[in-house]
Amino acid sequence: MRHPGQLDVRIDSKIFRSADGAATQVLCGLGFTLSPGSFTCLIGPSGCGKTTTLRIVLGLDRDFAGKVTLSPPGLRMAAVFQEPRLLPWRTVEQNVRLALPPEEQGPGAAPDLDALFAVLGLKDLRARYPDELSVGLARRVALARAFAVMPDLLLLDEPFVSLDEHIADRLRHHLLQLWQARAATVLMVTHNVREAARLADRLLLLNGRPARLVGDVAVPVARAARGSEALGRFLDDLTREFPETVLA
Amino acid sequence: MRHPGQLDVRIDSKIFRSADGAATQVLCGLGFTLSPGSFTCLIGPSGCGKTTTLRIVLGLDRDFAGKVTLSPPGLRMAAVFQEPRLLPWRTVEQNVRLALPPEEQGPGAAPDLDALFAVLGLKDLRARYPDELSVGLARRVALARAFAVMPDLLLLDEPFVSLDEHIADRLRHHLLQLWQARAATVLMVTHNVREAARLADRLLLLNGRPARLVGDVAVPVARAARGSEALGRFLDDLTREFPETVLA
Amino acid sequence: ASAAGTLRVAVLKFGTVNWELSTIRRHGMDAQHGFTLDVLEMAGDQATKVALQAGEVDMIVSDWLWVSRQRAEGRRYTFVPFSSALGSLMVPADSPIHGLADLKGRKIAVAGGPLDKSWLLLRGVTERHHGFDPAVESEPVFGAPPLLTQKAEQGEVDAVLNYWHYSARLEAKGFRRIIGANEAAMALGADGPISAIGYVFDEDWAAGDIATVRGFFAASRDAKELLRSSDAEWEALREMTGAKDDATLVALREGFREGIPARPLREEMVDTAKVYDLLAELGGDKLVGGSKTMAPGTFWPVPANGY
Amino acid sequence: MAGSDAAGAFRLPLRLLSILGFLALWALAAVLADRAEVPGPLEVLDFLTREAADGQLFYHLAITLARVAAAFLIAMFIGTAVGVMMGQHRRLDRLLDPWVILMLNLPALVVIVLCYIWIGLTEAAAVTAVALNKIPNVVVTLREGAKALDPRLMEMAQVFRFSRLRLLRHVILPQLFPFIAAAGRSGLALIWKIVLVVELLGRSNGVGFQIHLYFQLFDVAAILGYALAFVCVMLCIEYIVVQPLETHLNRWRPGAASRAA
Amino acid sequence: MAGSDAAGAFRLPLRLLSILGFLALWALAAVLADRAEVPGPLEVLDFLTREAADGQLFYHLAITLARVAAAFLIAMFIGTAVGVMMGQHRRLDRLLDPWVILMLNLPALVVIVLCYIWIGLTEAAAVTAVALNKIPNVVVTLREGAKALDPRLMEMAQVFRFSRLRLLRHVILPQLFPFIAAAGRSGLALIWKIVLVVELLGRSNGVGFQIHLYFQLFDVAAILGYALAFVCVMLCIEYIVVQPLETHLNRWRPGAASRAA
Ligand SMILES: Nc1ncnc2c1ncn2[C@@H]1O[C@H](COP(=O)(O)OP(=O)(O)OP(=O)(O)O)[C@@H](O)[C@H]1O
Ligand SMILES: Nc1ncnc2c1ncn2[C@@H]1O[C@H](COP(=O)(O)OP(=O)(O)OP(=O)(O)O)[C@@H](O)[C@H]1O
Ligand SMILES: [Mg+2]
Ligand SMILES: [Mg+2]
Repeated sequence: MRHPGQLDVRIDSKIFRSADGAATQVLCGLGFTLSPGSFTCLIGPSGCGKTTTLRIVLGLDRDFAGKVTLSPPGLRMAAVFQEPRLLPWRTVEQNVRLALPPEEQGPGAAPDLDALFAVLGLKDLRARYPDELSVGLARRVALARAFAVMPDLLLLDEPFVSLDEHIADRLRHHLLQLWQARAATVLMVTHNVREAARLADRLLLLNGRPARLVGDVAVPVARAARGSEALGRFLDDLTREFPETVLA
Repeated sequence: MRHPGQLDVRIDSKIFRSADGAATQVLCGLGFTLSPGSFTCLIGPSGCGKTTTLRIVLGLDRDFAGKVTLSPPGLRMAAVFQEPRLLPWRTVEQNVRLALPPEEQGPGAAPDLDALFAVLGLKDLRARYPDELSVGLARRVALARAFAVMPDLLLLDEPFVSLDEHIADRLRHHLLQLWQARAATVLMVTHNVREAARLADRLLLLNGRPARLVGDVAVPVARAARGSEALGRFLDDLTREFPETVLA
Repeated sequence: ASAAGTLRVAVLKFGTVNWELSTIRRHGMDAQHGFTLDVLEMAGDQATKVALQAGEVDMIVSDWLWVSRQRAEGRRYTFVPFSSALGSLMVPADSPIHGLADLKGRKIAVAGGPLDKSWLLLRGVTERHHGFDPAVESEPVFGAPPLLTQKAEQGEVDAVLNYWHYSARLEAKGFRRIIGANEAAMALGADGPISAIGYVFDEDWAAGDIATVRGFFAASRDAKELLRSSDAEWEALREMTGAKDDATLVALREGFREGIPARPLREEMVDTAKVYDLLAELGGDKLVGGSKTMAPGTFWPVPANGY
Repeated sequence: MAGSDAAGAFRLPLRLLSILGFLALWALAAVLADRAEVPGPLEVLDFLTREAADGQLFYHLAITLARVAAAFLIAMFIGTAVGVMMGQHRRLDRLLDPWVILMLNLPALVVIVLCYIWIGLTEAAAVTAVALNKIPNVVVTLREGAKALDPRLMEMAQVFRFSRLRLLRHVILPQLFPFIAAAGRSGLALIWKIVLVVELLGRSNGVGFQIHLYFQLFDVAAILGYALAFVCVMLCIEYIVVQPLETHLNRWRPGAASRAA
Repeated sequence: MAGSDAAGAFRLPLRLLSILGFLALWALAAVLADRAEVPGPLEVLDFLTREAADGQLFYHLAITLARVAAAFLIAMFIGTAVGVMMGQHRRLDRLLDPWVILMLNLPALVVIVLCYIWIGLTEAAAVTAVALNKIPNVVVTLREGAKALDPRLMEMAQVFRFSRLRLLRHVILPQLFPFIAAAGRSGLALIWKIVLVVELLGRSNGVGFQIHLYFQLFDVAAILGYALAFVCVMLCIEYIVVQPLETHLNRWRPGAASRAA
């Protein structure tokens, strides 16, 4: 069994240069460490730099001042992007299988995806092409792709928007199961503070221009008690303490 | 002042034929009338056919059995699609201006967009290209485009997802203002039942395969009282009555 | 270079030279003279030059101007006359043009471009005898020979200066000949007709396989003799000439026979050198590449064999 | 689209109609012109049957097709590889760009003559000359394709650690497909045109050789006969191989199902 | 991308280096071959200066460029219009498709000769012949472009009632741009190659006329001289007009700002 990784993120500065020549600093002095097996949510207003942070962590954007270390290297990684990013010319099932690590690509080695597709309500849609899916269905395929990898490190960018609450709840539950079974390290972006408080150990609050870490809050409610009043009280406190960033 | 239209929608059947040759009936026996100046929300599980309904109403999909009538013809129409659908090679401001009706295209005739951009938090981004925006910002540009048209008939497909609650609230408020000022007919798709109950006069509930109208509920709470307990009670009733479709 | 005893020649498939070569092969004249003739049929003049330069064949047919120019640049090609049939200026039967003087202001189609020998000679003789240069005072139109023949038939041009076999075809259709290039050359000081084209090969290669080369020219002479005397031979060639009717075949046959070189080589060399000087004057550096006189050795000194 | 199903049934008739219409127009033009250099379809057909009967037609057609096929495969393969590399790596693009423009604009004649002189009057030289003429066209088209690749899908592939092969096959090639189709279709035509010149300048067989022979005799019926024989082969390739393949590769586009029917 | 800023500064040197490298290789090849058919750069330069001095070079170059420009504009305009229509309307596509394949595969020689016969040995015939040769290539490329148009943006334009002109200018053309770039760049090259043949067959001036004149004399230095003079003109057009335009039109692509520097 492989071990999930510890993630050290230090972004001193991230500057975008747009086509009109203007340079905008988006992130400034952002630093945090995710310990192995932790579940962290990143919260902040629209356009503040959450996706940028995830892209830097994923190694997709190397043009920044700072350093990201993931140890040990060679971990299984998966991401759910903010848009589904499916290959339009491959079927639902092919999209999921193509993302599997090489050792699981062969016909014998391939994991059985039936259970996963059933949970996501995609069972009958395996042979469909992405352009034939509704937005919510495409999003579920993107989730299936990330879940199927069984990653050690999982990054999710607003994964449960455009879904009805029934299916969203089922998927949140599945995410927690996967996280526990794999002891994976999870970093998730969401605007839904209630959702964040229900799922995460720790909330990272981002705000300002350029965005900085304005809050780093451990969720003080035991997982078993998260359906209760206690969570509501925690959310009220949070709203009072960070009125600019949180509105639960 | 032009008059907003009445919209008669009758979709007897809508069948999709997918690439693998399978034919799926998505909608069946769907009929409703939107009276002029009404605000209606369409609610239903992910993938049930809400977007398909909107596309048929917009005249984008003519391959269905049934009839859609909008009288009088020649009304100003606008839509917020489920994805932003911006022209990547035009700036934020150009994207908004290009959608204006021809009579407002000239430099003199063009409406002043400053106020609108301010409300949407896009003031500094007028010269940006869509690929330089975060997902939430792009969504706001799509909203700006629809609002700028000052439409008589406005169709919105999950317009407020991917936005933080602060800005989403501001935008809901703006939508209501626009609706009242123009006496526009609004049809909005959302998964957020609370949002729907706060904004709409009437909820259309869609469910099943193929999807049918399972509920047509007038919101019994006065607009002024929508912050109160009364709304909560209505939502609880709704959840009890339509457990499959609503989870508030 | 090929195996001794084999001679590879590149020619235009439907060209006049191939009439002779196919006669040689049909009658086994190559074997009679102790060599094997290997013909590479090509679709364009330039293709044969490419073939010679790429070392793919031993011999092609071209003109002495080109040979002289190549010799001036250091390549040891040399020339043996094949035919003295040069181009001629043709006009429709009912044309108002009856002599060179009438060319002023007319549209003249010229095959082969502004450096074509016949065109230069025509310009020279018109200048000398009628006091104007058709390049300036007429309207020359250059283009592909078959297309120009076509245009002359359509009446889009007033006169056409084309290679002899195209002229012969026009003659069969009732066109009149105003002047031939050889007449022009003689009007400009040559004593008799000079050859237009001839076999071209590397003289060092020839020296290495002299028996084969001699055998070839002997066979060539035999074939010409046969084509001169026998009309039946021409029936065998009919398809090759592309003649659609008897009149055309006859015109081609007579043209070919007329062009068989008959003068002693020495006289021809002297006349050719004279014409060369003339052309060098008319065509300038562009034509002759800087050497004002014909390069020595342009004509292969064929040991007395009757030419 | 409404009615697109019905259109499927019309496909062959429409095409046949189109071809018949062309023949009718041509015949009419020939009758109106009434000149030897404007032969009608029947004259050309007559020539073709004669030429086919003595085997000439198929011999030259087969040889030319072999040359076209060889040069096409070489040019598409090398051109796609170089074009995609140039579209993706800006440094390489800048370095090779002048060479591409040079090769693109060098007259076919020059390349062909140089190849024949350097390599010899061989089949290899002929095919090389044609491929060299076509490669820069493929490069230029595929470079545009590579520049237009969707960076979001490339990022997805990077995160999920797609191998080079998987990336190429499942992410890059499908996006390049319209460009490959454009380069391929106009490429086949271009190659065939260059093969004609190559055959003129240094081969003793093939359709180009024949066409130029007949050009010297100004036998328009023969020229058209050989040209149209090749066009027919291309029409067959297009309708039997290329278009079904295209339909298959585009089956994922919404509405493709009803259209393909 | 990190370091792309630095690459901007290298642009001109890299290109210059590339051109110098080409000249060096060529000179070396010429020295090694040591044959008159393989002239070195200096010999060609020598020819060009002589030819430029007596005005010949610029005269023929200007005439050829005028023909290329006329045929290019006509072919791009008609080809784009027809190609886009065919890509968007399936019926039209099926109807015209056989004609396009026919035109695409008709040898240049045939089209040129027919034009000269029917229209006459005129400038109009020459330009028409070239345009007719190029149009089907543009059609085929732009048809692929039109097929790949994003239906989501088309729907957006429909809902907001874009006028035809606005749709074309702001929605369709920007999407077609990579295809237009590909068709244009390889098209300019193709047109110039066909102009050479047109000039060979029936014009009395122009670069093609000159090249064939010198080809008869087998003067390779002169042939290369004229060919390279044209290539130089194309390089200038590419670097002074096309590439800056391309950068401008692509400025919206993410990362374009840092790349263009
Ligand atoms: N082009 C198509 N071909 C085949 N099936 C399609 C096509 N477009 C949509 N569908 C199917 O029709 C159904 C309804 O799609 P629609 O987009 O209307 O759903 P929706 O209610 O908007 O869902 P969501 O909330 O996820 O956006 C889905 O099951 C979808 O897979
Ligand atoms: N390529 C780019 N060029 C210029 N600016 C950019 C670029 N990409 C992103 N930005 C800007 O950087 C800021 C942060 O973007 P990011 O996508 O990280 O926001 P976000 O926090 O994920 O927002 P959302 O919740 O809307 O997704 C935004 O203001 C965006 O406009
Ligand atoms: Mg984001
Ligand atoms: Mg939808």
